[in-house]
Amino acid sequence: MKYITTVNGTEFNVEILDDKHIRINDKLLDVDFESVSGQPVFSLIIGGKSYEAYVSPDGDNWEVLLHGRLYQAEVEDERERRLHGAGGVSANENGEFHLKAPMPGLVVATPVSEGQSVQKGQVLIILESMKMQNELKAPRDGIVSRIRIKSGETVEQKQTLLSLL
Amino acid sequence: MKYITTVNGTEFNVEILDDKHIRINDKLLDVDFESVSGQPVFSLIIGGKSYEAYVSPDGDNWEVLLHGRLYQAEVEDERERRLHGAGGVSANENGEFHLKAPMPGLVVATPVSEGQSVQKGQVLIILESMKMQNELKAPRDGIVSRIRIKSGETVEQKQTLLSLL
Amino acid sequence: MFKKVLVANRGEIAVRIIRACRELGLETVAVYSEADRLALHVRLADEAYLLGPAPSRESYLRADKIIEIAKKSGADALHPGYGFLAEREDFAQTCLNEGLAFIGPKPSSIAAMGDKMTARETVRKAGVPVVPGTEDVGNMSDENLLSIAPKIGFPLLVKATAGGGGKGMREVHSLDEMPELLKSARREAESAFGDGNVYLEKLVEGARHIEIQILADGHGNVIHLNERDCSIQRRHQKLVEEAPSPFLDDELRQRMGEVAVKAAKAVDYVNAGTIEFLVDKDKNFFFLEMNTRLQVEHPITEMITGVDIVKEQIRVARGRPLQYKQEDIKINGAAIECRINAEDPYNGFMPSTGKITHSLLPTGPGIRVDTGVYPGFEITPFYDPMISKLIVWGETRAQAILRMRRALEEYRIVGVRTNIPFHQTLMDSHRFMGGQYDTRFVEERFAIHDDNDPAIAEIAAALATLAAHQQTQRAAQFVQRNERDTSNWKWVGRWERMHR
Amino acid sequence: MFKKVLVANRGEIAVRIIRACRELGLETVAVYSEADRLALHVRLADEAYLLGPAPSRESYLRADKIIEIAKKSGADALHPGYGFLAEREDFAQTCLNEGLAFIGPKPSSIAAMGDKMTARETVRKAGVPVVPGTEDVGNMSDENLLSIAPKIGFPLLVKATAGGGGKGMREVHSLDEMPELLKSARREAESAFGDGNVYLEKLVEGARHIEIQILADGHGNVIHLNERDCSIQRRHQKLVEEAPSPFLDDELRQRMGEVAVKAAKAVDYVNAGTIEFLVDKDKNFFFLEMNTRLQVEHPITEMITGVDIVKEQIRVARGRPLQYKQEDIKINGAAIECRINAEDPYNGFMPSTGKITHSLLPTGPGIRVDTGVYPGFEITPFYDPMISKLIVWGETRAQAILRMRRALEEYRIVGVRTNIPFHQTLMDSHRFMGGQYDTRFVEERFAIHDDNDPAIAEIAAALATLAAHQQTQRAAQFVQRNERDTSNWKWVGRWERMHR
Repeated sequence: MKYITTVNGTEFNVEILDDKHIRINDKLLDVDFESVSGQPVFSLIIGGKSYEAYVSPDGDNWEVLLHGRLYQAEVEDERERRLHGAGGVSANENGEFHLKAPMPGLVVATPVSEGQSVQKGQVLIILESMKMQNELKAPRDGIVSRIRIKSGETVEQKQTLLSLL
Repeated sequence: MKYITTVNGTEFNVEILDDKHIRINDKLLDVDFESVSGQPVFSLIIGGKSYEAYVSPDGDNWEVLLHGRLYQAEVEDERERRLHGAGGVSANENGEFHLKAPMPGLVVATPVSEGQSVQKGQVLIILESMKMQNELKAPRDGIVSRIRIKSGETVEQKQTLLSLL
Repeated sequence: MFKKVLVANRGEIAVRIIRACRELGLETVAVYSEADRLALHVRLADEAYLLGPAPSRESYLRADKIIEIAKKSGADALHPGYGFLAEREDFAQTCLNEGLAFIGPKPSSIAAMGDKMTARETVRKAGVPVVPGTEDVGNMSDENLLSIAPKIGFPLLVKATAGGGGKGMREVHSLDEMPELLKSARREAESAFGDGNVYLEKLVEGARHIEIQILADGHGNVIHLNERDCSIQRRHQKLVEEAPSPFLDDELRQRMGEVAVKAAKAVDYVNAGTIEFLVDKDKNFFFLEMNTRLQVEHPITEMITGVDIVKEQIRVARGRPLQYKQEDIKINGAAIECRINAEDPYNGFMPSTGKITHSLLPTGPGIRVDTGVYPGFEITPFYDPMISKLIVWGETRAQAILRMRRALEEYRIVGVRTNIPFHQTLMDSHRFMGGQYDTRFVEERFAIHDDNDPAIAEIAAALATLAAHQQTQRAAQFVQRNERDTSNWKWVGRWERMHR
Repeated sequence: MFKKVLVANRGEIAVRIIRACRELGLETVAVYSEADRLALHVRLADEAYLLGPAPSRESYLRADKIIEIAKKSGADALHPGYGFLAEREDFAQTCLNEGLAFIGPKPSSIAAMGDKMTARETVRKAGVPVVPGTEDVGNMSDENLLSIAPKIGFPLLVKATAGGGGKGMREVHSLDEMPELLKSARREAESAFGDGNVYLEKLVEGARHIEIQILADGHGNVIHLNERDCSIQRRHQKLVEEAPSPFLDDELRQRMGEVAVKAAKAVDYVNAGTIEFLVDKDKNFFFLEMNTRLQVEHPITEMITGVDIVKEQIRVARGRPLQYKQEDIKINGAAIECRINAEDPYNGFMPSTGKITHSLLPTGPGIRVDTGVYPGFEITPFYDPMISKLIVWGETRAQAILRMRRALEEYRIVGVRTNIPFHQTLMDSHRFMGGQYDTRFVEERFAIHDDNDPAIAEIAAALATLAAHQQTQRAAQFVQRNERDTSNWKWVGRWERMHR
């Protein structure tokens, strides 16, 4: 199975030959890849080197936390890649943005109102969790299309709080 | 639900009233009984006291390891008890005894042979595991009716090694 | 001489106190909220009583219920830990009125140091240097503060009068932005302490936050256990502490210790406490505040002095004289603490909640982990994000840093995100290694690195590809099943089954 | 100066060595058997290479493969740990021949001390008192031994010439039983060391097993780090060690230390080693043997002296002089180690295997846990049953015992049985508290208690009933399902799902 994996902007051609061998670009390597305790923590012995990392899906990508550094990896299989064509700016970039609660908490304030224009970085909602007040900011310029919560309300993780057009 | 529970020879009448209340003999107690991390380890808060114990089935009985002490408990529900009548020496005491491997290991020696009379405490098999040689002894007097393994053989846990009549 | 101690706290500090009590042969009573039924402090205590629902205000801040439980359980002493009710003089007074030994200072000392403006005045009169700032005592209106601000000069800090831990604190760079910042500081202070009053203090730039640990008994003995350097902060929250400070020399250490003892004596202090100072580039030091309680970072002092501060607190509260004299206190080696928080360092340090599904603690020589969590425990949004303290000792500071690096590399926590990568980056930074940092270092001159070692990026690519490949292979096997319900536990369950 | 160390071992000691290397900035190479792919030492090392199938003879004892891996990986040093190849002079010699620094003594010292009979002669000639026993050197036949035995007198011990760790050791009370015991001792020695030779030694009754830790460098400096009391044994296996020994006074401590240094010098010793003595009731002491390697129980010495023995081993192997002189070594407080074994103390200490499904380590001040296992790891029958070492330090021996009690009470290991209840009983025993024990104490005067506190029996009854009730309720819910397949993982999986 052939994959094209992009990490921090660099592409790697990774071919899974069998359970114990992969090819990265031109290098053929012995691998031994095992999950630890059934967790999303993996032990990889590759060409004799021993690594351990947290590896978990993050939307369409994969996150790899290795040696205290976080790597975002996009893994496409070769067919998929051919279908999509080269490049690959993901769609949906200009659609509505839904601000979701990154954690459960208490809405302390919503300093914006529906219909208001906001700028990237502007505070949209203040959410209290773990005794800290966290400012949730606009990821881009836009117009507040809908506010779905009120101050004083308790929200669940991933609950949509507010939408931007 | 009413139970008669025997611990180290002492009988306790235990009635489960609801999720949060039990009666032991004449005492009505608040209880809060929770498994820790989905393990056979339980946290019990009873009348304000906090206990934590390993509780696991052991054949027909229960083992409770609490404060570094092991308790063997027999739990019978009242109906069951009535059916069995009082007392309760378990049957099968004079049947054939099957010596099972207490752990996986390597059979080092079988110092007895089929048809031989053995005495309680006599070594039947020497099993090596974890670098230690463990002597498996006869639990009672008897005659070796069958030896099911050979020296040098590797055995699984609970595999029957030898039978006594 | 009391025999049964109620621990009016949760988390790692409740566990720490229960351990000290147990090692002294004292019985312990835990209190807990509905979210904490299976918290470690409940599991380890001899007795445990429910306080109420999860929010602190309905549980750990319920002084009335705590006193009621103390009486019901027959506790004859109370340890407040830090946070929650630890610095409420009225609570300390109620304990005494109810015949409970309060393992902490006298209510009058808490009061004198608790109002930060009063405290400044008290120690200033005792000859302790203070940071320039508002000098009046009493509640001040926004108008009042806005008029005083230019006299102090910018940048300055708005600080909560009842404050601590960076809550209700705001940095102000100009008069223009001040009204808005006053508002948010008061709001946060009100929510954290039930008291929205604030005061102003000059922002000492390039300063280090260095604090002195005090121990005092009821027989007039006051000693200090040297300093802790707590300058590694983010949003005024301490993240890393070390002892001794690489910035101090023996002469300054001794002077600061003496001044700290003086400040403690000024409020007739008994039990453990901490005098916080700012030390500027020229090694001038200014009193900041006194924490009239056990401090989060007390273990690093324990590591370098060999003194068990919690046990000593208990002994002092039992009326005993201190076991140590000033000359017994020696510094042995160096210790560092990293606060491990459930927060995502790659996403603005946003708190992270969830169930811890797995953990692996670093262990071995010179390592201590103080924690209140374990695999299977749920991190809720109700309390502080600190889930553990990783403390290391080394013969030298360099050895302590190397040890901390290896401990951080070993530490695994699965189920919530943690700031461990932040600490790893910090321990690798040349400025930290060189001891060259101040309280603004993390925010101004530090970034969690995204430097890209190509060899490691290649390994990351291999890992991601292997994991994705494995997932694809498995998805193929599961395709017939009804996969609609992918709620978390099922996923975890499936994961586990797949990996057995 | 070497840079990459191959650790020719597994389990907690491999982890311990890897940590020391990492803290010294050295790269590490792990080797592992098929059973140990996910062992902690493999996870923590920089590199890892498979040796072969699980049995030691096909993996950790494969000197040839280990040397091959060292060369392939570019390792320039090797640490043997304890056990396996640690005391094979031919292996040490091969390392040197292949240009690998051997982190341990010279092959000639291993040889001189490895043959226990030669060792006795060597130290006796250097003026060190030895236990009376066979005095000839060389392999002795059963006939020979049977004729010498009455001259030594009964009871006596049959010991393996190549021995250590109680393997191949038998106690003989009469000439009658001796032939049978010689046979089994030789069989065990052959299996453990590949050498069935044995010798005889008088059994010193009421003796304590007290050993002196030695450190020596290549520059002629030899120091001792005081003693460890290892008298708590069962079947000649150490279970608990403490330092200092409650039995020794300063004068005897100093004398034994000096004699130990003398014994080490007699074999031109370099690196860390341990001189084991028996000390009788009248405080006469006799040389027993020298362990020419790192000892399992080295951490208690580290706790009371502050010396990191493994790091010092590495420094010495790099040709550096010792960091310490004899006068730098002070005893600070007291330390105890409990060996946590996967064995059932309620069933004749039978080894227990299985997967660890959950664990909770005791942590906090003064606690150190050295372990190579973690939740999810499988304890196999192939290796030693020791899964962790729980080490505590206290300001006094009494405080160390109290701390050990609370640590044992906190420690949870689920999935295998452990001897923790044995240690709890021991720490509660008055004789242990009083320091009154000898090497026969556990076997002759100690029973794991079945004393029955009625209040606690009642709690046990409540726990068993509640668990049984819960199981019954749940069984009712599962009754429709096909419950035939109850293989272990399914049961665990179901258990977990039920408890979420």
